[in-house]
Amino acid sequence: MKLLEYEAKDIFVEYGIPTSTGYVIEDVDNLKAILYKIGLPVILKAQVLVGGRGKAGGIKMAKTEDEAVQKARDILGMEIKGLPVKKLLVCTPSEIQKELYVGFVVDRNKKKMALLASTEGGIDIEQVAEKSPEKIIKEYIDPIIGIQDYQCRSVAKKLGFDGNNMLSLASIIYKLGKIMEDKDAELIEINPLAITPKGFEALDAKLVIDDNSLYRHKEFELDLKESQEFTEIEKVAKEAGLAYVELDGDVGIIGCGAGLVMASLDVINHYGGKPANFLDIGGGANADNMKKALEIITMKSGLKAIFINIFGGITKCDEIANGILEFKPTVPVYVRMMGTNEEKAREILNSAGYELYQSMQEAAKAAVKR
Amino acid sequence: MKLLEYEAKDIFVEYGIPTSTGYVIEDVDNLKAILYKIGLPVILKAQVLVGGRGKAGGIKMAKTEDEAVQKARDILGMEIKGLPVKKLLVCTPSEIQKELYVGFVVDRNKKKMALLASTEGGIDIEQVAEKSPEKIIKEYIDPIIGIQDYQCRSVAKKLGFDGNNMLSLASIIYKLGKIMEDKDAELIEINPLAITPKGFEALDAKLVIDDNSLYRHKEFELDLKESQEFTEIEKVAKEAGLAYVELDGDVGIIGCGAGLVMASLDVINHYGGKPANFLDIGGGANADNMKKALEIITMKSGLKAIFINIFGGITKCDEIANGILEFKPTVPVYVRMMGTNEEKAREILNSAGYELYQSMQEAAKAAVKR
Amino acid sequence: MSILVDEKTKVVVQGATGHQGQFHTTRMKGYGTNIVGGVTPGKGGQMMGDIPIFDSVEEADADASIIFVPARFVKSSALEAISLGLSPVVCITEHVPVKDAMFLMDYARQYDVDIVGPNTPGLISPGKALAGILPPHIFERGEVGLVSRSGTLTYEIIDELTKNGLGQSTALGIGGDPVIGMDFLSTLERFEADKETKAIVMIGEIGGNAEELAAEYIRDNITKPVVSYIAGKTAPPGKRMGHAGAVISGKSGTAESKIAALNAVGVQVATMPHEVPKLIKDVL
Amino acid sequence: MSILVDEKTKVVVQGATGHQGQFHTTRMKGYGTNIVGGVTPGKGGQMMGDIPIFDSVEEADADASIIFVPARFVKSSALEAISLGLSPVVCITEHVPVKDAMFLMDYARQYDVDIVGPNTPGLISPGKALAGILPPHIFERGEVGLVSRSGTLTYEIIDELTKNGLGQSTALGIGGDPVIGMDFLSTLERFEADKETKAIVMIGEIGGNAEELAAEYIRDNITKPVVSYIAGKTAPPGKRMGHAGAVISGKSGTAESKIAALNAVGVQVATMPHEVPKLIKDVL
Repeated sequence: MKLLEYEAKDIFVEYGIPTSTGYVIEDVDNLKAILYKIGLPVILKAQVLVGGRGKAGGIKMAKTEDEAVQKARDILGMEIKGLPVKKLLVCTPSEIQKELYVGFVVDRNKKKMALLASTEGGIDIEQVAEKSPEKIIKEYIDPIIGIQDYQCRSVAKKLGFDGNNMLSLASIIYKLGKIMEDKDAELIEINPLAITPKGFEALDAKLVIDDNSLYRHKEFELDLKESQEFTEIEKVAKEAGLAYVELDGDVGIIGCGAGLVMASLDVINHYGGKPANFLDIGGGANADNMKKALEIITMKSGLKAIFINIFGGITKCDEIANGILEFKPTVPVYVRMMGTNEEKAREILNSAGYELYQSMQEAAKAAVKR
Repeated sequence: MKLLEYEAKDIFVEYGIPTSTGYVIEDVDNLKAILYKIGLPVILKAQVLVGGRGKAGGIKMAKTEDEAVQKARDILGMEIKGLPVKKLLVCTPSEIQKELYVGFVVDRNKKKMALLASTEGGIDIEQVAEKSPEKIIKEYIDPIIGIQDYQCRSVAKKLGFDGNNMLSLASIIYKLGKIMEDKDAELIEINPLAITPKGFEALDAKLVIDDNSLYRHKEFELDLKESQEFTEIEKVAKEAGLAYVELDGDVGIIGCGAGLVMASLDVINHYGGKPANFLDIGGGANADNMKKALEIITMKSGLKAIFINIFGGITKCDEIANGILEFKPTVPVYVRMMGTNEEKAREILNSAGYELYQSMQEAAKAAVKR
Repeated sequence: MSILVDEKTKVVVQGATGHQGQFHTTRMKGYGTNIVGGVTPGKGGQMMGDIPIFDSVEEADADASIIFVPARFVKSSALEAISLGLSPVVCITEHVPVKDAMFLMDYARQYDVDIVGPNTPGLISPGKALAGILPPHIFERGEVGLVSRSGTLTYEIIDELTKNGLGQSTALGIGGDPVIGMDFLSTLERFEADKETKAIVMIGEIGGNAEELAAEYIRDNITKPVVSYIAGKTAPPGKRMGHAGAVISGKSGTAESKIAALNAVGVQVATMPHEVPKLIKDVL
Repeated sequence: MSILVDEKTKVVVQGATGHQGQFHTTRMKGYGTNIVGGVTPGKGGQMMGDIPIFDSVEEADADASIIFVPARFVKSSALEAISLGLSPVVCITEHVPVKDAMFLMDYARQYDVDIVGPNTPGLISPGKALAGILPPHIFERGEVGLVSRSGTLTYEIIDELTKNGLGQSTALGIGGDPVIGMDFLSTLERFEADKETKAIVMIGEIGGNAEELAAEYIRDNITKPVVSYIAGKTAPPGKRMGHAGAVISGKSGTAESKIAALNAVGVQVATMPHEVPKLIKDVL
């Protein structure tokens, strides 16, 4: 679960990380009152859950009230990478002397949290990692005893700080690590962490909570309707408990098991088709699940064919067949099924005029060459 | 820091351990209102921080109001092992079918918390340990990852319980362990943990908090004036930051370092004397500390002699000498000092008419044979 | 031979009496796995068919454990098994918080215990023991060792192998989560040491760089032929493709990078799943 | 020879710039201890006389550490030293919460690090190195190894030994707390292995059963003569005699029990501190 910048900054404030906070508006009418409070100039920042806001014009500086109103209106009317901007963060610009990067990620290979830091802040850390990996300082956190203050001091030192500056920076890093641990985050970032005449200041904030941990973090109760992380179709899928990703092709895909669905996309692609989506109905799906899955993928317009790929282990093929018939698809459906109750499924589908393929490549080929 | 039964039970309730709670009174006048609320019969329990309350008459059952008032008055007028009873816990008696023991202690040798449990509850667990050690179940807690629920289930099982009873008991043990960990306890005990027709119930509660951890447990702010753990002289010593223990002899003892003071007591005793106290002024004491120490030990009446034993490492002997002169003791003082600034101290004391011994046995002998 | 489990391995099932646990415990036992009991605290003393249920792992006297308990109880259940030194501990449960997974992997390392999963279909040494939820009828005893990040895709490829007369020594799903116990490296090491295994199939997918590391490891340590398939060639960046671990971040974690790394060390990578048997036959 | 530290041991002082730290760091250096620096986060780069101050233990490149930081920072400071594998880590600080002490001892065990203390005067290998706050002038190089739960009582007995021409190989205060690192057993083991040590003095006190366990250990493992003194023969039960660990609970932890256990395995226990040298001379 991704948090918006201002939501993450609220948590920073709670933990005592110096942060450029401000006010969030959804309606330009509320801007003047804020300007009255915090004065001019202001920075207007679109609150969306995708990277590259700045480049997309979602971050603007305004020096006069008229300019602020105009730019706020522009940003609140934007879509960035398909997501409408619903909220705007208004804050006072900071006097930036230098920009650092500090973040924590889950390191899959070490199976530990990794603390990453760099003097090259303000730009994408992956770019830094690629171009000048020596500029990234890395420190692993013991998963059992957790982050230790001396690790943070060591990193602050390696970033080139001494004395009280080193201690202040270490304290910010430590608190960031504590948020990572306390909130079950899978990613937390301050980029940039600015050096200003007043000291360190987190100008941006990225925080992604591990969905699997949400049961023990009631503070992050996901309000799907309000969520800005997903498209409308993704929300419906999420509510139905199905893993769905929207793609830009025209062949709808349903399969059981993430790996098999990914392979299905690849095979469709191999034969020259373009998958319209990724949809995993998981193991043990019944007719209702199948019907719901078809409803979801057909919410997308322009579908030319549907490829259904089931390797029935726990999943019973006849349930899947019944789900297809209940839905009555209006788009051509190419079904590959094998495994549990395969024969029953074949009878059901054949009698309704559907062919049943045994190999995924044949079914995929048919769906593409239709 | 020892908690009173009712204070510990308040924490039990907070953690969801089923507990026979009640009401605490300091004045018999408040008893009737409580009887009106909880009915008769009642158990009246002296709230004091020493063992053996029951045998000393500090726990009584009352069946009528008159009996309750009379017995409450008796108990609130008592002293148990020198400590006046200031508070009385009034509760409804439980129907006891069986009594268990469950507790956690710090195991010095294993350097771990040990969970102890026994089917022989209601009596001193040290007696059980001595007479039938096989009746004590022991489980060590990993100091880094903390108590685990399966350990509690294992102990509940070994106590002879199955099914839901095993789970309920395990849950109580787990919560008790969590209190031990969360509150930095050095000892926590439920003895007895009763089996009643309604289920398990903690009838008594013992909880000792590690004094060294109090800085991180503001909830246990020690109110020395109100504390029932110490005698009046001990309170004065505690306030002065000196380790003092009252004993029943007539030779006052002051020394630096716990081991040396204990040895001083032993040597006095060896020569036939009776130490009046243990007082450790610690390392690096100055004249003021020495003066204060003399004030404290002379608060006890009947002192016949004072034995001062200083091995000056960090401690400067001349400071100690000056402290003695400032206090102007009215009881004969036998001083043994050696180490830093010994010669200066000798001059100071000799000129005031005191002899300075170089060996502790000679000084002790003189203090006893005076 | 085989790796991790065989017909002698005494297996206990934690969470055996739940819906999934019951079904799979019975199936594993039916397959011939030496299931010594199930564990469900509070149900000790009961029987589930001919399988005794215990209150604790300790009472079951097992060598290895399979975990079906709900995600929020996985940490505690796994700690119980690890602290007794059981190995492997196979965690079928999905949706385990990654913080718990990291904790467990570190703890298991201290006890020298192999964790399989979480979010894994488990493993099978065909004809000897099934320690997981893989559909056993598609497997056949043989000489191919298979290791995979995916469940159903494994079945797909196993089915092709078996149909083509290529039996398996052991097939292991390492799980689709970002943080897992046994990984490509440790599994490859076991297959290299296993006398029965003559060739290895490694099924990867987008996300992370486990396949790239495996390629290096293969170059330096593996003498047996390895064939691979990588799923997700057409997945877009930034989107989680079903598995929590299957996400391309920026330029890292792409199928192209993985395929290139494997090809560079001489590992043939199948374009489509059904091509795997042919590639295996080429190298055997 | 000597145990734990000698003239080559590179020692760092954590909390060197505090009041106590400064005094003792200078004194240790003056005694000849190979002090490579002090650590006070935020003061890195400063000099304390001729001793460099670092921000971290890592920068000091030491073998062993002595800790003078306030009790609430001991856990973190010790973890820093332990995680770098420094040994011994001597914790002078008193009033360390027992929960922190248990945590540290378990963590140190994993890293195979010896902790001395907490609440210890430290140790000295006379003529070689002082790693603690013991008054060095009373010590003399020699063949007696001394281990003690007490500080000033140790000085008392050392003074008697030195006056009687009995020098010391190493003298170690294990600390007066209930949970400590090096204890009688592990120290006795080192003295047994140390060629220079010809006899051992063990100074115990009331509380716990460390002396009883030591007696068993001496019977089974120690060939060198051991002489003892036990403080607190006249202490009442239930009262904490200065040291957090010095308390008799019920019938356990009494001086009688300890003396009886030691006598039973042939260890002579002095009635008064000044008798120790005579007993040592008897057995040497």
